Amino acid sequence: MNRILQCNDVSVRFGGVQALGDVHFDAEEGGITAVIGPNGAGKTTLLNVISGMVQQHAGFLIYGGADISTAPPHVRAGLGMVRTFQNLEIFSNMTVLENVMIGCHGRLSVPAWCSLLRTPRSVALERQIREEALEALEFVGIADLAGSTAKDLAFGRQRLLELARALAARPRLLLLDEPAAGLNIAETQHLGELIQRIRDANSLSVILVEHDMDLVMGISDAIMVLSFGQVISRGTPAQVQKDPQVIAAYLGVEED
Amino acid sequence: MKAARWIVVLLLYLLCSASALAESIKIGAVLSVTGPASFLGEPEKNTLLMLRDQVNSKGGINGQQVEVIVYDDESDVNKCVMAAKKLLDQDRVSVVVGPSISGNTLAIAKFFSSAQVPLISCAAAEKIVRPVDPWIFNTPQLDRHAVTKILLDAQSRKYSKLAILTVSDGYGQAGRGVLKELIPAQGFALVADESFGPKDTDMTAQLTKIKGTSPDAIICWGTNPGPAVVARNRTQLGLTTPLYMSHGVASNKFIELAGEAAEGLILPAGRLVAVEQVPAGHPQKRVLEEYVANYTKTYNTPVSSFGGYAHDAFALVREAIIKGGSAKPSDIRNNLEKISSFAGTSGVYSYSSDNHNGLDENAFIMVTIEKGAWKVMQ
Amino acid sequence: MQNGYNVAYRRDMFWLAGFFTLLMLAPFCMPNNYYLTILILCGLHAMHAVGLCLLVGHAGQISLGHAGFYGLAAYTSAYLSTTLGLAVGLSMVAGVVLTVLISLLVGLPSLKLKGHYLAMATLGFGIILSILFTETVDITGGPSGFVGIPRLSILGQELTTDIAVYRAVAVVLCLMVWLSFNVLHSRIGRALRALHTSEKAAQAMGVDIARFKLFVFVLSAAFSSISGVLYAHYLTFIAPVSFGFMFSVELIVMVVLGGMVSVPGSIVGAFFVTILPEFLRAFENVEVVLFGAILILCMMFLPDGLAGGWNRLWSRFRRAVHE
Amino acid sequence: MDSSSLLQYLITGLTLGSTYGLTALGFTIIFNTTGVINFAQGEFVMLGGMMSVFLVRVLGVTVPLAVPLAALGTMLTGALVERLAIRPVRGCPSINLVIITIGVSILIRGLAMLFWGKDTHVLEPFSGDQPVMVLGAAIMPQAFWVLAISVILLTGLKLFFSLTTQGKAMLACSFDPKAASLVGIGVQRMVMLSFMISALIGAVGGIILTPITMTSYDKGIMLGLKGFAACILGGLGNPFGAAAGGLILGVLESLGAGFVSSAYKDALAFIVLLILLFVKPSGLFGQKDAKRV
Repeated sequence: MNRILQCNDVSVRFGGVQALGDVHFDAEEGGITAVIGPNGAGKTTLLNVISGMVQQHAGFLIYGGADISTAPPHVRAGLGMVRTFQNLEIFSNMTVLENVMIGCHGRLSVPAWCSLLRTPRSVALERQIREEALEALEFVGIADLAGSTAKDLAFGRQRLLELARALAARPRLLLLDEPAAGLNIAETQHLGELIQRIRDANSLSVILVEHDMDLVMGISDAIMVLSFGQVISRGTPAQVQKDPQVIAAYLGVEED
Repeated sequence: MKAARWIVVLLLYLLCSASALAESIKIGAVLSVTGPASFLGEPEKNTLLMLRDQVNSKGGINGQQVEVIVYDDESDVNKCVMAAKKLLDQDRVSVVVGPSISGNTLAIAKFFSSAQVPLISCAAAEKIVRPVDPWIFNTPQLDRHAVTKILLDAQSRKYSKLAILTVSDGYGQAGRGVLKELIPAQGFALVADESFGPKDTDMTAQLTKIKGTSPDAIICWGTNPGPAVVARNRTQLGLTTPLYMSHGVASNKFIELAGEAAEGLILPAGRLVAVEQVPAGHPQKRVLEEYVANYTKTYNTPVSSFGGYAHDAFALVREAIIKGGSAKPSDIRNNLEKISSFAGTSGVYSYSSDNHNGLDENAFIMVTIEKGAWKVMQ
Repeated sequence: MQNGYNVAYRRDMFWLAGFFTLLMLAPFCMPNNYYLTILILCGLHAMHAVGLCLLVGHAGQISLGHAGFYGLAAYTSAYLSTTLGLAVGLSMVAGVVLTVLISLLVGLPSLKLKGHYLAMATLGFGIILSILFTETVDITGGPSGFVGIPRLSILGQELTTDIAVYRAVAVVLCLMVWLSFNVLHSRIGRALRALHTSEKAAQAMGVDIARFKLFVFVLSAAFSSISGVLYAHYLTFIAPVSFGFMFSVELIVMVVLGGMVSVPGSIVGAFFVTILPEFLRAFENVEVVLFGAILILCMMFLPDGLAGGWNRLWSRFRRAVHE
Repeated sequence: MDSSSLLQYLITGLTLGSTYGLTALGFTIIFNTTGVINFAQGEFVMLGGMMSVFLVRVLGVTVPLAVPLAALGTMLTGALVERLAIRPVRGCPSINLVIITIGVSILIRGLAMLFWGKDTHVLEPFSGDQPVMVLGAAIMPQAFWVLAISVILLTGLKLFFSLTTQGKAMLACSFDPKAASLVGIGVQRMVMLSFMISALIGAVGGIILTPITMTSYDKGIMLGLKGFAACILGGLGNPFGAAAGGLILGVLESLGAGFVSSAYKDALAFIVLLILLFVKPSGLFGQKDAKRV
């Protein structure tokens, strides 16, 4: 299989703290790759580096064959790399539909003067954006909420909204940052199915940062385990589950 | 929708104001009663209202009562323009006194020439009356006259190197222009040209810089409170270089603000600052005494030479109406130009078709400050 | 449902048509030029308010430097037409173009700053400009002002009457409102609202936030500069006091008073702030106190501005009708 | 340029800068508890000056008595402003609060104009105006007063924030008002306290500066502007940054007037400020993450 993303020797420091140290990380094309690890292991930092929100101090990133090490976030988004956020970053004052329409922003565009003068081209594009946004909403199953203000949605629905917004961007690589945080068991199960369905329907790749082990073990093709910024294990779910180092890191047992 | 409601209110407002007195002479005024130039506008407004009451209690001008409509422009150009339009288009006044400051006068001058209503400005800039616009007059002494007086004094003291320190507002700019023209023309060397902001509170840096050029005298051009700060800073720095001030500070307020630092400063001023020192036979003596007495009695505050500008404007208008027996704007204008040797508080006016200021440097006397009081220099 | 988005746009267009008609009819209710002058100034101020509504209300980027752009355009056009004798139309275009370029240069580094720091940077820039207007006496005429600017002319036709100027201002204002509605109902408007709420998420969705901030900054500066050239050639006199930082603050007051995110609201805010002092004129010295008090009370009782207050009133009225 | 001139410029700049620094200090304290820039801060400075002038000149109170009275009066005004204009709208977006403070500043300025007139007033220096000469540069005795009182104020603040319960509670509010209210701190009371403290600082500044800068009803505008600039220069939220920012701004202006051009001294100061912001987007001593408006 092809690798859609390669992270080589990525290091990040915050002040004196080494958040990531020489991390190698690959994501397979069409696969669901999970990153797990205890709190403070550097999972979200890794996601931030991949999406360009945090600049790595060392190392480089290859995405779809191109070096994107210094590309700003919106450029990476334009290349089909779209993320969600651990603490929900929805646009709370906009409607659900508008939120998802933002997802189309990078992909469906006209020059600014077209928007300014509202040329037929701009009007047609707006219609297309609208339709595609509705499709994405339907896909995650909240199309009936299109007209509501985003902040009025229940928490679980807001998670789905964020997913729909990411989908509207038609990503090649979807970065999910703890999508199950705050969801109940039923919702988490539904989410797991949804992620797989998304992957299959759009033939995209997923990088999943998650705490919920049932979800991770259930849907991942490959897993990498981080602890204190270091990779301590990688492999299939079955391999990782048996790794004594992983068990030690999670249970806090001293290594021999 | 909101706009519609405003229009209704506007219309109602208009109806109310339309029922004004008939048969009276309407004199409008746009003055800076508030804002940075309120030290000009307030005494001007007080003076106009006082004169109106005086004239009306004596039966008006030519038997007609006088109505004075004063608008405050808050020292702001836009408000001044709106006030001028209101006076011209809505109140339909026969003549307008003001504005208090030069910028505002220049901004509204053209409305008066096109409406053919005379404007008598209380601001001093030369641009107002040169070149002459048939409908625009002014009453204050020109900066040119003040500078000429100062330079004559400097010449008599054999000074050769002069430094100037001017405020960066309309008044200071006008003064600086004339100073930079006349100082070299009269054979002096201009060794330093510094300025300060109208709201600055410390001019030590400028004075220190001027000190480095060792001039024979410093000329400071501004209105309160800046020059008072200059005077104080000069004493504080131990600077003994003589300091000239402009007529912009010719008020008791300056002496109060500058305190002991005012001692020995020299400036040109209208005779209003030292009425009791004006010789008995002088043509201005009577009008000055009358104005000072009335103003202090009416308002219980000391008179200022700025109020005098409005006094003279009103007196000139009255004179023109009496002379021509008509209060029509065009007649007022024509008769203003015929006034000659008319004594006002700021000087003796002689208007003509090519002189709409009417004063010369004799309107100024040189004064100094001694023991906290004005003293006329011989 | 399918056309829900167009419905909102159509409603705004309907409002714009009504507003335009009102502006065109207003002079017939005006007994004299004084009221026309007020309306012209209102219109000129509303141009700033519309631009700032996009910049401050929608994109959430504060600017206290727009009085500087206003003045820069006014002085540039005045200098070119009066001192250098260029045609008025050409000078006006040059004034706007120069201001747009300068706003681009200013916006580039400034818009990286956030919140109060951005406010300070734009404020500082505005103050530097107003010092230049005051001190470069040879070019600007200094504090006592720039005199003798030729009157407004369009395609070589001089607008000699106030009513002609008024119509020109009204048309330009409505064009700006139209452009603003177009922007707000497009992907640009969405991107601006998005980056206002969360710059992080907007970036992650592919919004080039620096570019869109700059776009709306320059657009609002362009509106201000157009207002500036119209002002200079309407009044034929300009002075630095009109372009000081207090005017920038006043512009923000207009937008906030109007309800921040509503274009019609900002226009009403601009009209309100411009007309109010004229009404308070009768109170003389107390005027300033009243102005301050009205401003405080408005903000206390209409926290979402005049537009918000109007909406609440309207919906209460509708409910009353239904019952 | 000789060294005595340079020294004179520095002294002038520091005296001028302390006026900005004192205003900036007041800005900082209200900003820390409310997240709002109080546009009426300059008005507090003006009130301190005008009240003391009124007490001394009109009511004939002696200066040592007038100073605490004027400070108290301004503090009361600060409390009133918070109670009447700020508290009723708590929870509104901060831009609304900022506009309200603009309204308050217009109102206070207008009232001061009505009560005390439009004239400029001056107070006699506390200990004469015979300058002290140091290496050819003159220092006014009043400058020592200003310097000493500024240092006392700063130290007092420092002690207040680190030693008293009230001070610590206020500090807690500035870090996280929600958490502070959860642990039982009356956030409203802290906001009230912050208005009173910054009014007090402003008033004291206004009083001790009046002998140098004079005072009038519209003194607050310029001081507010420069104070805000000083705040930003030092980094918002840091009281010592604000004081330092004020001094730097003052020295910049004075050196600009001395060595470059007195006409462009303010422009020079602002250009330096802009360049600094572009290099260091949250001021000299500010935290990295700037708050939003």
